[in-house]
Amino acid sequence: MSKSIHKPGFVLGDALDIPTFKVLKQDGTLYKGAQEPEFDKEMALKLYDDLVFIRVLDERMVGAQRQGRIPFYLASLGEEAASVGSAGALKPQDMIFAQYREQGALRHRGFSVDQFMDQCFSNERDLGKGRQMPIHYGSKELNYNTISSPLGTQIPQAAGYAYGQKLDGLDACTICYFGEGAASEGDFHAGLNMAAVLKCPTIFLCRNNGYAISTPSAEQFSGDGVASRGIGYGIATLRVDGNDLLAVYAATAAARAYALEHNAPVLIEAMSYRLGAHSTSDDPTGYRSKDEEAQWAKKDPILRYKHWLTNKGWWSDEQEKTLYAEHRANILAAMKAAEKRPVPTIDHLITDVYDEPTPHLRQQLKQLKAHMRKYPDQYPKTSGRLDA
Amino acid sequence: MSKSIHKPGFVLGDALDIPTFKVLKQDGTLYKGAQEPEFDKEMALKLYDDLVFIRVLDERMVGAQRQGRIPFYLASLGEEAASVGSAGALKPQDMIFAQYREQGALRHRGFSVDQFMDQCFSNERDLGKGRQMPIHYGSKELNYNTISSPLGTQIPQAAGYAYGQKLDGLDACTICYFGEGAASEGDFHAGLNMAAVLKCPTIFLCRNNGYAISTPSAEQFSGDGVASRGIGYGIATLRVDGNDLLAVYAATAAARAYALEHNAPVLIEAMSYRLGAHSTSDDPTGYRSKDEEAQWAKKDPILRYKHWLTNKGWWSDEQEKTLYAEHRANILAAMKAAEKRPVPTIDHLITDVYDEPTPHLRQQLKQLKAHMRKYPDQYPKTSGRLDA
Amino acid sequence: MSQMNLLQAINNALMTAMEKDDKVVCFGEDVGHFGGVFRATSHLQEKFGRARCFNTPLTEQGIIGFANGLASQGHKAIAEIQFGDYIFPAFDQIVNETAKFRYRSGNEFNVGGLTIRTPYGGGIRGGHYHSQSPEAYFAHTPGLKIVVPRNPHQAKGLLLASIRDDNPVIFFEPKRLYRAAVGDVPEEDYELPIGVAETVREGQDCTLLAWGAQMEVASKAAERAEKEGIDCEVIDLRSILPWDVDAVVASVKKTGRLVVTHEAPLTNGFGAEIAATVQEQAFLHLEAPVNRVCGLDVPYPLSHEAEYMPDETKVFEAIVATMNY
Amino acid sequence: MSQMNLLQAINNALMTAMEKDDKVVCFGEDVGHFGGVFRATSHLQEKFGRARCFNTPLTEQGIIGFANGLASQGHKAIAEIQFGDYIFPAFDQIVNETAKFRYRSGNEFNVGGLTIRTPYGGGIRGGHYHSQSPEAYFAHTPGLKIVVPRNPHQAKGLLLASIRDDNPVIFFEPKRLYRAAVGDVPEEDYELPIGVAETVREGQDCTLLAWGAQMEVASKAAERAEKEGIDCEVIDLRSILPWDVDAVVASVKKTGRLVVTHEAPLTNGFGAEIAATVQEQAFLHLEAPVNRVCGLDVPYPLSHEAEYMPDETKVFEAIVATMNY
Ligand SMILES: Cc1ncc(C[n+]2csc(CCOP(=O)(O)OP(=O)(O)O)c2C)c(N)n1
Ligand SMILES: Cc1ncc(C[n+]2csc(CCOP(=O)(O)OP(=O)(O)O)c2C)c(N)n1
Ligand SMILES: [Mg+2]
Ligand SMILES: [Mg+2]
Repeated sequence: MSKSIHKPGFVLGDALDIPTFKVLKQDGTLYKGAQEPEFDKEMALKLYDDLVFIRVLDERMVGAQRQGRIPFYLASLGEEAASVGSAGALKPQDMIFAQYREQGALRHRGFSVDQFMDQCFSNERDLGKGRQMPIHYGSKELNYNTISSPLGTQIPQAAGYAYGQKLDGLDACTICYFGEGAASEGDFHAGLNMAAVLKCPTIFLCRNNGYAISTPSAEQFSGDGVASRGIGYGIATLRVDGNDLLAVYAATAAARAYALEHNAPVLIEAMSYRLGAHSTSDDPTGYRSKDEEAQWAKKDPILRYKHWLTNKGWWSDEQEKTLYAEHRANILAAMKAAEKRPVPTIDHLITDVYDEPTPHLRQQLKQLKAHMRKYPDQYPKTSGRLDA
Repeated sequence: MSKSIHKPGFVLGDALDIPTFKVLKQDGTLYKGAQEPEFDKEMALKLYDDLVFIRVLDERMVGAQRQGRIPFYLASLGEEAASVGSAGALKPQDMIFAQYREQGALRHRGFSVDQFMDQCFSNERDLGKGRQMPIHYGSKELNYNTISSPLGTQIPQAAGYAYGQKLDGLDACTICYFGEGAASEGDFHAGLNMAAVLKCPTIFLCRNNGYAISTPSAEQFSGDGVASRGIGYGIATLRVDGNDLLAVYAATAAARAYALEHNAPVLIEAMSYRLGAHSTSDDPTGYRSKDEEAQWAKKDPILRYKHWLTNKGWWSDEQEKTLYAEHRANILAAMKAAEKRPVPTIDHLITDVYDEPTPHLRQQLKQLKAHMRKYPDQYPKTSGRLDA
Repeated sequence: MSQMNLLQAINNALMTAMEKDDKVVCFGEDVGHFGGVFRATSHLQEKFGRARCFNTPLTEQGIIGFANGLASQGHKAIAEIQFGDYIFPAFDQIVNETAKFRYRSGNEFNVGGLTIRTPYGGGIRGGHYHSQSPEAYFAHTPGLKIVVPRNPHQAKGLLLASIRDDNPVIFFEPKRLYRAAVGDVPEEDYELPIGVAETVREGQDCTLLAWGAQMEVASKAAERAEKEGIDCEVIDLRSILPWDVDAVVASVKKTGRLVVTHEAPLTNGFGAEIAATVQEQAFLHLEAPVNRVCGLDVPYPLSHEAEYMPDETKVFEAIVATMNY
Repeated sequence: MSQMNLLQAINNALMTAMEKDDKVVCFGEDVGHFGGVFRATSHLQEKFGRARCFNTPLTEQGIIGFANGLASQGHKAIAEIQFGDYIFPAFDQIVNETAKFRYRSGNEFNVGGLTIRTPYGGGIRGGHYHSQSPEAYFAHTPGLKIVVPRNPHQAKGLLLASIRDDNPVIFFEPKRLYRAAVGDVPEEDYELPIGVAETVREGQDCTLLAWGAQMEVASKAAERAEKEGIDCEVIDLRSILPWDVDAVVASVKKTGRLVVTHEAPLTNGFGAEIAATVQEQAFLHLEAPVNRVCGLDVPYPLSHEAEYMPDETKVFEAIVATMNY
């Protein structure tokens, strides 16, 4: 409100032209003026391991869904660098609120191959007790808040979580991932504005992958991406090449430092592309061209990072082969094991609705069990273990 | 996404510094470079008449509420120019979606003193059939969509309405008023983004009057007002001095032209101050200083406009006295008459729930009437006219 | 007549409505070029243009807010909510706005032209958020109509009636039957009445009441009961609001017994309203309490879906229990 | 003991909770320095600082979303929704998130520390949007608890219990009684049990069931009935979820009759659940149908508020009708 004008003039939608932060070219060399990341070789290789693990996992699980072994899956093909790179720049005590395409961040935190499988196969070892569809991971131990399908709901939650961390005086912040589609939900607006006003150390990381199922981002918004909205909330904002792991890492490290120093949120928009289908329920040929996909396939984030590793002399073809082979073997073995484990016993139908099952719920369970005893064949997954 | 950078740098919340458009100084002279409005003397006097009518109305109705004659009232003291000036620049076929503090726009459209009174006294002549609290006006004839208390809900509605006008090929747009508090609702985000993407000729006019009940705008948002958000949606945006009727008029006229030419929304943020209490249920001494109020009282929009009229030789003290006296007399007379009119008959308890009362509702009404016949004293407002 | 599945019948109804009336407009997430995630809106954009069939940004509250405005302007707005589980961000726009638009304005304005379509229900291994049956959340709201078809023929006739009804209608589509339910559907334009139940099987011993996908379960349970010599009358409620009290009460007065079944949790589901009304209006005729066979009072589970669901055997057992009361 | 009105009792409970436990945090629209539009949070910011009692931006979905996050982090979040009528923008956060947080995560995370306070109910000339009683909208949602006090003593004891209960609770405050209900309230810390009804008057002929502000109406109707020689048992349900089925059924088994009354519209109100459950569990004891005395099935009206409301005479007539059935 500082300046005055005396003729009516509009500020137009393109008034902000937010640049994109890039470090690594596709050939694995650095842009001029760009800096190497702050991590060492061990970390560099760990990040690569995460990327490859996720790529192999996604491929195998999409296959498992096709074979009817799991009802649903959702891959992060082409976007692995955004979640792995950002998670890499965080501390273990930072809380993660994910949308659903951030398996890379979870893997980085240490979620085991068995844990991935147990969740996807809804078996009795799933931390979520088999209640949600595949890919709805969560782990208290790893500070990864359990994923929820309704889009955008985690955004104000992440602000509240970070507020609590601040109240507790912790050296910890919260990162909140979401897609550019989810950013159209009212909860996005509420969450970012509240985080700004209430000074919550929250990193909002928008994965702009060009599509929300079939809807291209041009039909999702008219502004300069999601980043330009951050300015409206008074939030420090940065756009980054989401296929550039080093840039995502550096951006997130800077965001973490800023958030904790200023007790304030940061918005990062990571530009990428969903190379695969939205989920196993989707077929993208109905809404985009093979050509477009091919253009983006050339920008593969894993390949780009591998080139960098190779240029540094940290990676060889030999290692590459072993790594893929190992992950494939582990994943297959874990899948077979997970598939055999039974679903949770029927008692867990009523646990966790409240801290303790109410008498009313106990009564419903009792009636259900009596019925199941009469019709055991009707409930093959659970009727064998009614008194377990 | 045009530019690239190679060091992580945030764009900060103050990146946009949207200027304020002003035409008239408080003494009624124009800023250098500012232009006279396009309207003639007749229009100028009509606008002044609207301003004064509303000021007198508000004063009397606040009094009536204190006397217990109506349950509630909400004044626009200090903000009259924003609604009168903007409505003045519209065409009668343009639809108005108001929040609740835009009685000036309604008056400008021709809502009669009796219509104001009938609504506030919930009598049988109220177009809304006595169903909503005072100040929830609406009129199909005047293209003023009936006010609804839940904040922000009218914002996406206005986008949808404008979309319909566009589909019908009308030379008409929709204006949507809301407060800077309401702009925190999720519906704001949804409405502005949809209007931008779906190219709806909607003028979003935010009255930023510094407060949402007790909450100052500094606890409402951290960005550069509401205007800075418009840019994020890719919406042409303008900030205007809301106490400057000529500037509001010119801004709205420009917005209307822009909206219809581009089939696109416009956002106007009108900076003003709520000089009175939030409503008759509120007492602002609990949350702001007399001093602050006094500063703003000096910027009275009606006085400023009057100075301009006087400078032009269009207004005299004589006329001033007559105008106030006339409005006072009319309002008092209308109040007395409205107060005497009965509430709608009890049949209207069930009309308009659906296009036709369902058999179920007819049955409920029948039972109610039987009960009322037995206990007529319990229902004094309606039991005398059960068979009307 | 053609053979259509439920999705095709819905698509056909939308085509018919849009062809006949320029004012009909369809929108929602992914409904444009792609034709919706279930393909209910296939080819509508192709045929009627982007202006009348289009994608919206991903915001349910915005979709319904926009739809309220568009309907109040005079268009027939058909808004899709991609899954019934995602209708809740729009709850305020539906319950506080849509439902009260006409009443609060004294009919100066109304959104009678609005129809909200949404897939609902379980049995597709969808877990918490792709399985809910939210009809009861809306049934407490005067001003709304709520309709649920059970087969392709109903889907077309009830959807056309909903679109043309001068009141806002929420149209819940049983997604488990989208491709599974196939039947004869007239090519021509027709409507089925809103607020009128359909007796699909006459019987003397016990009335069975359901709607949507649960009708299949009810009918199978009735067949099973028949084998045990129990003669069930099976009623499809079709509309939740307004609901056909007279038809249900008349049947219960005849049979003396009522079993209601729905997928949603028991507590305060729409079965509660039915039981409350029936015990009042048919008190002296009831030989046994109204028996509700519903989902358990838990969030919709994934791996225990079969156990949670009010299936054929549970409904059958309820019939037997009601007979033996 | 001190004399307090209902608002003071709530304020006192909040003070007590915040003093005893650093983890308790209060927020919502205008609840900070100003102390809330009804002044329920007066002096909390002064005493406990801005970090623990603060204004939020004007967004109910944000308030509850934020509260869910804060509670899942381990704080005891007390979120105020300024009027019950404005809780609907937060419906998704409450129904899809709050209620399912623990279940969906297998208790890896939960929001048991959350309490949502909101004024509800009519009788204050508030029209559509300052009068609603939305409890039934939430009663269909497993995972939530719902509590409604009727007087200052209950308000303090139930609010303290709600804040400390390890489950999310919606606490509906009868705003008509905020200043009107005055009574003795212990200064010290105490809790009243959630899920347990209170019999406020014993009787043999007919059970009367209500909660919150409607208890006053029920009690007066019982007095009126007494003059006609009808001996009513009056029960305050206190919790809607979980509700005390055993107490209600035991009473009905004794009296053989039940009249339930609530302000919300009849159809699918919580009275429906009560009637449905009672007719099932006390079928052979009922001498008359369960009688529901509720708001009409219309949006809450302003000028016809008296006619809409389930008042003393209506409840009394229902008692008589039930006795004479
Ligand atoms: C509230 C809500 N509405 C709709 C959906 C259905 N849905 C699931 S994913 C999706 C698209 C999300 O796009 P985006 O946020 O861009 O994330 P991406 O899939 O591209 O990673 C939609 C519409 C949902 N899960 N929740
Ligand atoms: C959804 C909703 N939440 C809360 C309220 C209560 N309320 C009424 S007015 C108001 C403040 C509005 O402030 P603003 O939008 O700035 O408008 P102003 O009163 O300043 O003109 C609040 C919180 C409401 N009416 N609707
Ligand atoms: Mg996307
Ligand atoms: Mg304001």
